[in-house]
This record gives sequence, structure tokens and C-alpha cells, in this order.
Amino acid sequence: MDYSILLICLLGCPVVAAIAMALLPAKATPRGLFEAIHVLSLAVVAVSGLWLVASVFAGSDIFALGGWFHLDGLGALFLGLIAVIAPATGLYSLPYVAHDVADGKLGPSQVKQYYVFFSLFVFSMILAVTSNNIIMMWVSVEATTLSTVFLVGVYRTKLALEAAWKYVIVCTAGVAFGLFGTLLVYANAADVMADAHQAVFWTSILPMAPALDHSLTMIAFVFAAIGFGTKAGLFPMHTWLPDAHSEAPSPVSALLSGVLLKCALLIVLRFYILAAANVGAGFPQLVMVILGVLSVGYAAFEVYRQRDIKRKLAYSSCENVGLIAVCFGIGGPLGIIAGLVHCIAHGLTKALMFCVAGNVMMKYHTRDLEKIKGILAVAPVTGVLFVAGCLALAGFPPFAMFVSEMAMILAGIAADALWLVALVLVALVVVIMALVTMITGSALGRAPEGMARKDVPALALVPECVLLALVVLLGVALPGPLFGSIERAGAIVMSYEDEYPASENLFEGALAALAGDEVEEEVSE
Amino acid sequence: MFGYPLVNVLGACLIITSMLVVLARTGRAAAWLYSLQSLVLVAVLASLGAVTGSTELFTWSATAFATKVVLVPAILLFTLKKIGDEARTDLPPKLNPMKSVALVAVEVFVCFVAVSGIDLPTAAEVRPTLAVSLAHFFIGLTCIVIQRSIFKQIFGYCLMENGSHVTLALLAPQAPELVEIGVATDAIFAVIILAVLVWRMARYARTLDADDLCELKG
Amino acid sequence: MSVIVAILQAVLLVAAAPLVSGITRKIRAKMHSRTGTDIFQDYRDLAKLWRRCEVREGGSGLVSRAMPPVFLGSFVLIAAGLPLFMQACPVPILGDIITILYLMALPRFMFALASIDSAGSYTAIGGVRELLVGVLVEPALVLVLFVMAVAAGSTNTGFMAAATGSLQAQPLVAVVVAGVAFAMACYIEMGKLPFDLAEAEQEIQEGPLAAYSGPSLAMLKLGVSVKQLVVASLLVALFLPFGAAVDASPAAVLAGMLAYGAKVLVVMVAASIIENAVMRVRYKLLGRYTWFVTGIALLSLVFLVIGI
Amino acid sequence: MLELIFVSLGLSCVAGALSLVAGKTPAASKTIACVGGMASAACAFIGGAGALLGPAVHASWSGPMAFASFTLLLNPLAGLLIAVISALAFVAWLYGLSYFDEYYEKGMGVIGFFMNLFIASMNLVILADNAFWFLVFFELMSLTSYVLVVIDQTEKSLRGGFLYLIMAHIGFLMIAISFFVMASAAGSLEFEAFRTSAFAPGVATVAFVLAFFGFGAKAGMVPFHSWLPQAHPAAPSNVSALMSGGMIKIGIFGICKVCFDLLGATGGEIGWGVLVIIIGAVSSVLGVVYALGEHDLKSLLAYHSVENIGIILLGVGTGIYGWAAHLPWLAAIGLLAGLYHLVNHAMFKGLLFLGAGSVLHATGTRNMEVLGGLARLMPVTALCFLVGSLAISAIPPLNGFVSEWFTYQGLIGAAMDGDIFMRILFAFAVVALAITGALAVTCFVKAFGVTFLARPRSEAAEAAREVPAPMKGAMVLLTVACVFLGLGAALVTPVVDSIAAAMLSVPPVPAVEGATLVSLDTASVVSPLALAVLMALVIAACALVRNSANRAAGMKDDPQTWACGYQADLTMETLASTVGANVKNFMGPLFAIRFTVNRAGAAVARLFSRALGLEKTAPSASKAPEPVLSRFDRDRTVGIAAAPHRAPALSHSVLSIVSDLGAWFSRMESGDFRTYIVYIVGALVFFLALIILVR
Repeated sequence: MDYSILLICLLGCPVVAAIAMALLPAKATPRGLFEAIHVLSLAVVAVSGLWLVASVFAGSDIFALGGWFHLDGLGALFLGLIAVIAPATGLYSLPYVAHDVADGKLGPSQVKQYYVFFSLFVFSMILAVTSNNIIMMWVSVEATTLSTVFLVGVYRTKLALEAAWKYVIVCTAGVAFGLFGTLLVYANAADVMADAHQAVFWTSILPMAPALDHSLTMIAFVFAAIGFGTKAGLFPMHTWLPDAHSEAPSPVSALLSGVLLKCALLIVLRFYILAAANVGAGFPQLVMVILGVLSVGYAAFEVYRQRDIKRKLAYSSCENVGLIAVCFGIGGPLGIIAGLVHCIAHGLTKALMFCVAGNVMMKYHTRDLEKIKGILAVAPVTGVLFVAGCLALAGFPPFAMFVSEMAMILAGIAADALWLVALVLVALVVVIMALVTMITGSALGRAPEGMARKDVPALALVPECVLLALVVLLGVALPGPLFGSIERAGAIVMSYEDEYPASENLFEGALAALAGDEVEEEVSE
Repeated sequence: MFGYPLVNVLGACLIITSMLVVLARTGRAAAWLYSLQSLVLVAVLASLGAVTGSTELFTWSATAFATKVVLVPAILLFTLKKIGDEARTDLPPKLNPMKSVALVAVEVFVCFVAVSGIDLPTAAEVRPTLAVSLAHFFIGLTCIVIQRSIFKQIFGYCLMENGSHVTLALLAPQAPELVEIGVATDAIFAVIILAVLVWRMARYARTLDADDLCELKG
Repeated sequence: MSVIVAILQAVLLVAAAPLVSGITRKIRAKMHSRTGTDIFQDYRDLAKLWRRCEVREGGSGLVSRAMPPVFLGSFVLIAAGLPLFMQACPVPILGDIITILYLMALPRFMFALASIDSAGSYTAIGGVRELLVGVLVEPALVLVLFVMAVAAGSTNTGFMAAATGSLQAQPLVAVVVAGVAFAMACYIEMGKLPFDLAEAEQEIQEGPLAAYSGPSLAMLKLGVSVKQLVVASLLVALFLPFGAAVDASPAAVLAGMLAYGAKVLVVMVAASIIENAVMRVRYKLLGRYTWFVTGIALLSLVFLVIGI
Repeated sequence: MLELIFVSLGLSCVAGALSLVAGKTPAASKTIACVGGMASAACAFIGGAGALLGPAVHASWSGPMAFASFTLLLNPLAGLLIAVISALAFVAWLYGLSYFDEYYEKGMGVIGFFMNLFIASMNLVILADNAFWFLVFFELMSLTSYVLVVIDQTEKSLRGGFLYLIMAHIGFLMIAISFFVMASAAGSLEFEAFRTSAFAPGVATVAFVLAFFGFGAKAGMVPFHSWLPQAHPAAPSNVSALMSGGMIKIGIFGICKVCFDLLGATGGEIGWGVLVIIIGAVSSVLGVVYALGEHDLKSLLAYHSVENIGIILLGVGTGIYGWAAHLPWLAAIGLLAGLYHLVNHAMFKGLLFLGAGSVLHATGTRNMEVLGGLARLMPVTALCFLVGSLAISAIPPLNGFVSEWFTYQGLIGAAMDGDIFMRILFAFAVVALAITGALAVTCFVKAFGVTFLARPRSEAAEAAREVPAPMKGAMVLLTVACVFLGLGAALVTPVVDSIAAAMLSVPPVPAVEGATLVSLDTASVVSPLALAVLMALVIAACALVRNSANRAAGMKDDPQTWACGYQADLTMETLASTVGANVKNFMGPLFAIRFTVNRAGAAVARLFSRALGLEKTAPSASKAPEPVLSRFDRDRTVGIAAAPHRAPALSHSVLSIVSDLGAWFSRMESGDFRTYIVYIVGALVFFLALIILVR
């Protein structure tokens, strides 16, 4: 099996599906056909995506189309995230859209539009994580914006359109800075490298990275961090995020928050690696820490304050992206691993939570938490999912984010950044207060009068249960192979340092090395 | 008069035309001016191609002509027609023309200062143009920030786009065509999407005033 | 030998308690320029009560019923363990100062419970106030005992008595100051403060007596007298062990017994003179006095710490 | 022994899961949960008790988390904790057989599931010997108990649960930091590595202090106590017993484990002991003072947990001090006192909570003001509660006395060897302990007297009936335990002593001689058993004499209370507030601490909101004036209500600050996306400027 062909298939499938759906007439085609194509393409994405991920974890990197596409361990982690969450949210879309159609919120053309752009969105994200060409990386991120505008604005209410407009304007303006960063790197590399045509490939630039011009690389990294950070939802570029997430249909919010933000972070990480290889890890880490701490600190209080369930979750995404940035900013193998685990954990958890928020909205027809009471009494399964999701998001065991948050604290302390950790933890406590308040206020307590005790359709619950199962699974067990591949991905990030060539037992090695440091310090004292 | 000096002069023309786009009173005038602006851009690309001998740049200029001089203004004019009386498109900007020009001047100056610090062999000859392209980008941003009409903000995006396009051409003349195509398609799609959004906004919300779009807040 | 001493102490204290109480009544009468009853009147009172039919009141239950024996019994037990006649505890397991303090809490506990049990507000207020007196005296009492324990090197009252008796308890000033504080604390603990009606018997603190009659009342009255005597004895035992037997020979114990009688009589007489010489104060001001005593105890702690 | 505990854990999980599955038929679910839980607790108890003396058992699997192996360690201390918690768990399940009948409507399956998991996670916390897994189970313990706290879903329980979970989490984070500080110095997440590495003094102190406050938050010591009186009463009473008796001991366990075990190779600092003693003294006094102000029987008991944690900390602190100062006797006696009191408190607090639960079960209220007279109606409950009250008041010869006696001996003994500063410190501690003791007596006179004695003050109290047999049985079991731990102190002390010695890795100090307990350095002895016999003899003799006199003279009952000639009525009875008001007279400053802190908090919150320009408009004064009720009337009509016009609690002020800050941040997002673009440019400029700074 030639994996590069599989990669092309993976990329092609959603495009084909989108084109096919676009060609069908909106009114004449039954909704079922759209749904079938949609589900089929997502199934292909899931299977081939996971297959590719497995092969990368098992073997070596995959290149396709003459080096334009490249899937390494790092990208594979994020591809895995897409391959899991996109089908889950895609499946969840079916009952959600059906419900909105029944409510009269969506017409046939909007349904068609929804499914077409959903596929395009998936395509653009796959493009973002598999692209090796740095300019194509930018193009793909821009494409994610463009493909989701109509998903955000699918309802055609003033608020939805306002959110969509803000989303597209703020993101394109922000991401445009990313292009400058990309171009600076390219031009810089083209000067250094013998074959200028190679200068556009990330894998080719990386070995040459130390030779690049230092100040230009720093400027380029700043541009990239701001540009792609806009898409990732880092403060103060996050402003589009709560609006878009709150107005978009829930499955789209889930996909936006669960995957898209992480894909943007992956691109930031790619530039981080280049910058670290060039000027040392200090500067990119500083930038990430500043962005991360600001995001965490700002968003935590917003999470507490919001009354709108989806805005609350959106700010929580901002906060978690900040946490990941802090992890990367802390750096070192521990920090990188913590960040990567948090990407996965948060992706799954947040996708789950947005879907559950969708259930809640289907049931209560409002996003106002003051009006949402007693979910457990009204819809038991949704209620349990809601409570579990909130707790997972708050970082309680046995859920996945507990592991990553612990790893983050460990990494911070290992890097002697005790105050940083303390600062972040204060914010985390605020977030937990917010989420526990949400549980006590909405999941528990008395249900509103006259609301029937009936859960949402089973089809809506299945993907959520799957996501919850994954979140729990990663929370109780991070088996060797999976953790090994995360360590491998971490090793790719750490490749800027010569000291960490071995990807085996990166975590334990780093931890054990700390004890060595301690002894050395004592000796030197 | 040929060679890099020409490129630099054309760069100066870019600034002036883009300022005109920002200052245009009506959407229709802005669209025509934008077409003119893009023509200058094509000229920049073509002359750059002639100077560097890069065949890619000629193809770039050709596609740029097709998309930016023809297609984009056409789309925008079409949108304007579709909107018709649904909503006012010609809202005055937040800043008066005098202040806008001053702001643009400051931006151009800052960009020149910033670019003079850059030390790249590729860009040594075209440093003024590089500064122009950066300034162009910021003029686009300024356009978005100071306009009240979201229709005119599309021009802001287009100007940013043009700016980055020039930068791309200056810094990466040897980049594969596919890259350029990707960037250009993105731009086209972006304009189409923005136009559709503006149309829908006019249709469903009956307003194109950015000041009316402040309902979603923190 | 020591077991005999212990029993002797207990019996003697119980037997002498009404007498001491009678003496204080006599002194009070004299100071009020009355003739007063004679000093054996308390025995007659008790005997009369003993023969009376007992009336159980209102909603009171088992707790009320159990209280008088518990009250008397606890103090008898404490009396048996104190180093009164000898400068050592006759029963070492009863001689630990912490044990004594907590053993004294049991009658207080039951006393207050019984006061609540009788369902009357008059009795209950008395019970609660009795508890509070305990709370307020406790810091001073414990501080003094702490000073003594550290000075003597032991928490056993026997060792403390021996250390004081042989002037081994160092530093001396601290011990003397502690003795003063302890005397004042004991005085409050005896329920003799000017916070109760000087005329007749104490009324507020010992309100629960109102709910009793017949033999139970007799036992309780006896218990209260024993309690006063025990508290005075504690002072005598710890700070005035002079004259008590150093060894366990019968002659020495006999001498110690006589010396003890004299000492405790002096203490009780002094207490009753003070009692009748001061004016009566509102109960709510109790805190001021106890904090003053605590202050003196703190002074002794400071002396202990700086070693003079 | 570890195998037995595995069996117990398995049983817990199975019983919990089955009970959840059977949730539709609550009776079955209850039976499954309770019987399974009892079996599981019995296994764990045997397992834990078997490990008390035996050598430590170590087991490790590389399993499910790749980066942290699953390591368990069953040493004597762990055995003690497991035995204590299992004993309580057994009793709680037994009690639940009848008590849970009231919870059929509220999701019996959920209770069965989470209570089983709660107990299992407590056991696993005790066993875990890897930093990561310890943290996992610690947090799971909080989470599962949180569910039990909010099971009623009333506003009060939700608020209590919220506070509980947040406090537990803050504590947890401190513990996590502490562990990771050690881990990053030791280079491993295994406790074994901590144990064998000698940390730099600074690292050790940071680790200890953080762990102390973290575990202290779980233990409910001041200043992290506020959750305890809100959360514990909200849970079902047997869960309260388990939480107050068992779970908060995990905090103490953690402190001991970190100090003596994990930092064992490093050695302690005297300052740690001082810190622990100061906090312990403050906790004990404030705990009991606040308890005196409570009307709610379960809140009162919860505050007493704060007090008793303080007493345990006094013992443990003495132990730490002795250990750090290399005074082996002191270290051993201090730890002995602390651990003994830990066991004792588990028993009598469990007993008291069960007693309170029985009262609640029989009358439907926890408000003491409207109870009264229950002793006659529920004699077994009353007797058990009385024993518990005596024990917690440290009245000899019950168990509370034994451990407090050791605590006193430790404190006084420490003062004998100490320098100036230490003498003052220990004098302070002794005085605190003495005040605590006296106040505890007062408080339990109030708790027992007002609830059980005199005449019923409401219809509910009049209608009370004795509770069913399982509940009685559970209480009697704990009563027996209290009595045994007191009278059998000579048997129990050597065991606890050897545990303390094992923790300190020194030979045990002689603390028992025959049937007497010995305190070597203070040259003192006591024998609870002999004391009990003597007391029984003397008191019985007195009683016999009195009764014979009664027989001779006759007895009669007068149904009317003598009220100084007035018509007696119910309002004349002593109420909880009578006692409280009297205590407040003299202990005013101690109550004022809370008041002042709350007011200061509210003031800061107000200032904060003013500084951020978010001054809220004053609430409209159009509220109808509430009728002025006496507290007794209010209690009778409204239930336990907070007194009006009280400063909001500190937690409320904190929340208000957080929300104000959020509101202030929100202003940044004005809704105008054009400013958003300016933010992006601003960020860009900032970071470009940063480049210039960095280079």
C-alpha cells in the first residue's frame, strides 16, 4: 500500500463530496442524499485518516506529490484529532440539522450549504495539517476561514450574519499577518539554500534553519504567531471566537473549537520549531508564554462571567488554547508533551461539550444558562454527558484533561516557573468555579415547569458517548504506543536541540535528567 | 527609466491609487478605482518579471489581470447592483479624508523605516517597493478600520490582498505557480464570500453599517 | 499504705466538707453582725434532707437522676488521688494533672445537662453559667499548671508537690506568681466570687439545685461542699505542700494530715473572708476578672521562660 | 493483605455498578449497595488491620498510564487509615440499610454507585505510592463525595457542594505543586524516589508547606475550613459520618506521609512543626467557638471536625517538631497522640453524625431549637449520642480523653526541653487545647441537652420514634468502639505507637506499662481502665446510698416544672441560642474574627468594583419590611435561617470580585470588530518591540 496515495485520497474525498453535493439541486434532492454523501465521505476520512496516523506512528513519515504534502508524527497527532472529531461532529450534524429543519430554522438550500461547506471545512483542515509547503499552510488556514463563514452564518439571522462577518474580517486580517511571516521565512531560506524551489518546504527549511538570518526569523515568528494565533484564538486576537462559536450551529462550534484551533496551533508550532532552531528556544517560548498567560488569565474570568452557554464554552476554548501556548512556552520535552496531550484532550472534550450544548439547545431552545435548569431531570443522558463534560473540562480525573494539566504543572515546575504555574492555576480555579457553577445551576436543580422528560434522539447521543468514552479512556489510560507517539511528536518539536535525539522515553528521560541537574547544581555550589 | 526604478515608481503609484480607493465616496467609484489600482499592480508584477527575468511573474501578472482587474471589480459591482435599495452602501467613513490621508502617510513612513532595517539580498534592490507593499497592506487594514460601510470594507480586504500579493512577488519570485494560484484563488473566494455576506446582510438585516453590527459583545 | 491514705483522704474530705461549709457560714454571719447557726448546722441540714421524700420535677429524666452521684463521686475520686497528706500521689494513676482537670469536667458536664433536663429557665441559666465559669477559668488554670509542670518536670501532682516542697521547682519567682494566679483561679472555681448573691447560698451558678429535693439534694449539696474543698486542696497540694509527709511512714502521714487540715482551714477561712469583704458584681463582668487572673498566669509563664 | 484490599476494591466497584444498574428499583439498589459495601468494607478492614504491624507491602504495575507506573504501598500507617475508614464505611453501610429509605426518590442508584466509588477511592489514595496516581485518586475522592453532597439538589446543598469542590480543588492544586516540586528534584514520579532522595532544604520546605496547606484544605483546618460546615451537613448523614470521620483524615494522612515518609530522607525543619502547631491551635479554638454558634446539629458537628483536626494537628505538629529537633520521645509521643486522636475522632464523630442522622430521620429536622425531649422517645440513640458527646469532650475514661492526654503530655514535654520561643509556643498550644476542651464540654452540653433533654418543643419532636434496628446497630457498634478505644487504651496504644515508630524509623518508645499508659518525659501515668473501674465503683456506691435513702423516704413525680412561680412554657427551656448567647458574651472577640474577615472581604469586593468603575446601583429599598421575629420563632417558622443583615461570606466576596473582573475584561470586547483589528495590530507592534528589547 502506498501511503502517499492514501493521503491524496484522504484529501480528495471531502472535496469530491463537496463538489458532488454542490452540483445537486438544493430543493429537489432529498435531505437523505446529502446526508448519505456526507456520512460516506466522513467515514472515508475517518478510516483513511486513522490508517495513515497508525502507519506514521508505526513507521516513517509520509510524503506525497513531490514533497508538497508531508505527514510526520506531529501532524499525525492532529490528523488523528480530525479523523475522530470530524466524523463524530459530522454524525451529530444529522439529528441537529434535522431538528433545525423541523423547527423551520433551516431551509433546503441552507441544508445543502451546510453539508457542502462542512466537507470543505474538513478538507481545509486536513490540508493544513498535511501541508509541507509553508505558503500552502497559510493558504489552507485562510481556506478554513472561508469554508466556515457560511457555516457560522448559516442561520441568516442578523446576529449570525454579524458573527460571520466579524469572523471573516478579523480572521482574514489577522491571518494575513501570517502570510508575511511565511514569506519572510521563505525569502530568508531562499537566499540561504542552493535550490530556491526547495525553500518553500518546511522539511527542507528545517535542516537549514540555523543558517537563517536571526532578526528576520524573529520577526517572521512574531508575524506567524500573531497571524496564526488569531486563528488559534489567542488573546488579544481571540475576539472573533466567542461570537463565531456562539452563533454557529453546535456541531460546527464543536469542530471549530475542537480541531480548527489546534490546527492553527500546529502551524504556530511549526514556526516555533524553525525559530527555536534558529535563535534558540528562548524567544519563541517568551512569545508563547506571554500570549498564553494573557489568554488564560483573560478568558478564565470571562468564562466565569458569561451567561450564554456557548459563549462560556468558547471562552473556555480560548483559555485552553492559552494553556497549550503556556505549555509550549514552558518548553522542554515535558512542556511540549503536556501541550500536545492537552491539544488532544481538549479537542475531544470541547467537541463533546459543544455537542452537548447542542442537545441542551435542542431541548430548551435557549442558550441562556439562567433559563436552563435541571437538565438531569429533563434529559437524563444529556444531563450525565453535560455533567461529565463540565467536569472533564474542569480537569477532573478520570478525564483526559486532568492528565495534561498535571503534565503542565509538572513541566512548569521542572522549568522553575513556579510563579507562572501559580498564576495559571489561579485562572484555572476560576474556570473550575465557572464550570461547577454551570453544573449546579443548570444540570442539577429543578426542571422548568411543563417540560417533558424526554431525551434528544439517540443518533445525537451516540457520537457524544463515543467522545466521552474517548475522553475517559485517555484519562485513565495512556497506553505505551499512544504515549510513545506523543513522545515522538514531542521529539520532532524538540529536534532543534541536539540533546534530545532519542524519542524513546522522552518524558522519563527528561524527568530523570532533572534529578541530574539538581545534583550537578549542588556539586557546583 | 526601466529596471528597478520603474518598479519603485509603480510602487508609488500603487499607494496613490489605493488611497483613492479608500477615499472614494461611492461603492461604484471605489470598484472602478480598485480596477485601476489592480492594473498598476499588474504593471508592477510585469515589470518585476522583466527585471528579474522570472517567467513565473509574467504568468502571475496575467492571472492577476484576469482576477483583480476584471473579476473582482465585476463581482463587487454586481453585488452593488443586487443590493440595490436594500440598504445604504455609501456610508461616510469614520475618519474625514484629511485625517485618513495623514494616517496613510504615517503608515507609509513607518513601513519605510521598518523595511530599511531588513537585510535581505533578494529585497535589496526593491526595498522601496517592499515598503510600499507593506504599507499597502496596512492601508487596506486602515480602510477596514475607518469605514462604516461594510461593503467598502471589502475594498479594505482587497487592498490588503494586493499588498501581500506584491510582497509575495517581491520576496518569492521563484515560488511555484501553484502557490500563487492558491493565494489568488483564496483571494477570489474571499471576495466572493464577503460579497455574498454583504448581500445577505443587506437582505436579512437591512443594514450595511458596521456600527449596527455591535450586538455580540463580551 | 498509699491505698489507705487515698481512702482516708476521700473519707476525710467528705466528712469534713459540711464542717468547712459550716465554718464559712459562721464567718459570714459574724461579718454581717449576725449570730448565725453553729458550725455543725450543715450536718443537720443534710440529715434532714436525707429523710425527706424526693420529688422529681417536670420532664427530667435519667440524666437528672444520675447527676448527684456522678457529681459527688467524681470529686471524691479526685480527692483520693491528690497528694494531700504526702508529697506524693497515693494513687499515681489518679494524680496526673490532666486527668484531674478532665475528671473535673465530668461533673460539670452532667451538672449542666441536668440543669437543661429540668426544662426550667432558671435552672438552665445557672447550669450554662457554671459551664462558662469553667471555660473562663480554664486558660489561667492550665497556664499555671503548665508552668508548674515545666518547673517540676512532670505533669504528676505528686512530683509537683515534691518539687515545691523541696523547693526544687525552679524558677522560684515563676512558681510563686503561678501560685498566686492559681489561688485566684481556685477562688473563682469554688463559686465564691462576688458574682453570686452573698446572702444565703449561691443562686445563679448553682441553679440546678432548685430542681432537686430530698436525698438527691443532700448529695448534691454535699458534692458542692466537697468540690470547694477539693479545689482548695488542689491549691494546698501543689503550692503549699509544706508539712506533708515526705516518706510513707504512718507518723509522717499523720503529721501531714494535721498540717493539711490546718492549711486547708486557713485557705477556706481566707476565701470566705474575701468573699464577704467584697461587693457583689454583675455576672457579665466575670470575664474581666478571669482575664486578669489569666494575665497573672501569663506573667508567671514569662518568668518561667526567662528563668527567674 | 494487599490481596484482601483488592478484593474489597473489586467488591466496591461491582456493588456500585450493580446498584447503578438496579437504580430503577431503589430497594434492590440500596440492598446491593449496602450489602456489597459492607462486604467490601469488611475485607478492607481485615486487610488494613493485618497491615498494622506487618512489614510494608509494595506492588507495582507499569500499567495504564505509560508515564507513571501504578504503584501501591501498604505500610502500617496506610493500614491504620484503611482500617479506620473501612470500619466507618462498614457502619455507614449498615446504617444506610434503613437510612437510605428516605433517598429512594433522589436516585438511590447514584448514591450507591458514588458512595462505593468514594470509599474505594479513599482506600486507593491511601495506598497509592506514585505522585500521579495519588493525585488521580485524591481528586476522584473529592469528586465522588461532591456528588454525594449535592444529592439533595437543594439550593443549600448545591452551595455547600460548590464551596467544597472548589476548596478541595485548591488544596489539590497545592498538593500537586508540592509533589511535582519533589518530583522534579527527584527525577521521578515514584514516591520511592522521593523517599530516597535528599532534597535541598528550600525545596523540602516549599514542598512541605504547600502539601501542608493543600492537605489541610482537605482536612478542614483554619483558614480552609469554611467548606466543611456547609458540605458535610448537606450529605446524607452516614456519608457525613464517612466524610467527617474518614475523608478529612486523609488530609492528616497526607501531611504525615509527606513529612515523615516522602521527606524522610531529607529531614524536617523545626519551623514546620511550629507552623503545624500554630494552625492546629487556631483551628481547634475557632472550630469549637463557631460550633457554639450553630443551631444546625450537623453543622455543629462539622465545626467540631475543624476543632478535632486542630487537636490532631497539635499532636502531629509536636511529632514533627520532635522529629526535626531529634527528640525521639517527643516525636513518637506527638505522633502517637495525633494518630490516636485520628482514630478516636473517626469513631466518635462517626457516631455523632449517625446520631444526628437518626434525629433527622425521626423528626425531619436538624434544627436543635425545635427538638428537645428525644431522650425519652429514642433512648438508644440518646445513649449513644451521650457516649459520643462524652468521648468528644475528652471525659475520662473514654477514648477522646486518652488521645488528648497524650497530646498534653507531648506539648508539655516539648516545653520542658524547648528554648524560650518553644516554651511560649507550647504554652500557647496547651492553653488553646484547654480552652478547646472546656468549650467542647459546653458545646456538647448544648448539643445533647438541647436536642435530647427537657421536653419536646415541636410536634415533629413529639412524634419522634426510635430508629430501625440497622441504624441502632450501627450506632451501637461505634459506641462500643469508642468505649473500647478508651478502656482498652493499653491494648491499642502499643499498636499506634509501633506505627508512629515505623514512620519515624526508630524503635517504639515505651508508652504502656501493664494496664497503665506512661508518659516518660513528663513522668506521668494514667490508666483509663483502672480509672473506669474506680469511677464506676465510687459513683455506683454514691448512687446506691442515695437510692436506699430514696427507698426509705419515698419518691414522687411532679409533672410541672418549677419556674419561679410562673407558668412554665416551652420558650423557657434552654435553647441552643441561650448557650450561644452566653458564650458570645465572653468570647466576643473570637466570633468577631469571622465577622471582621467577612466584612473586610465585602469591603474589598466593593472597593474593587468601584475601582473598576462597575458600581452597581443600590438595590431598591422598596422591599417590604420583614416582620420582626425572635430567633426561636424564626427557627420554628422558617427553619434554620441566617440572621439578616450579616456581612456576606468571604467566598461570596471572592466570587463578586471574580465576576467584576470578568465584567471589566468584557468591556474590551465592545462588539465593534474594527477595534478588534486594532488589537491585533497592537499585539504585533508589542511583540516587534519585544524583539528589539530581547536583542
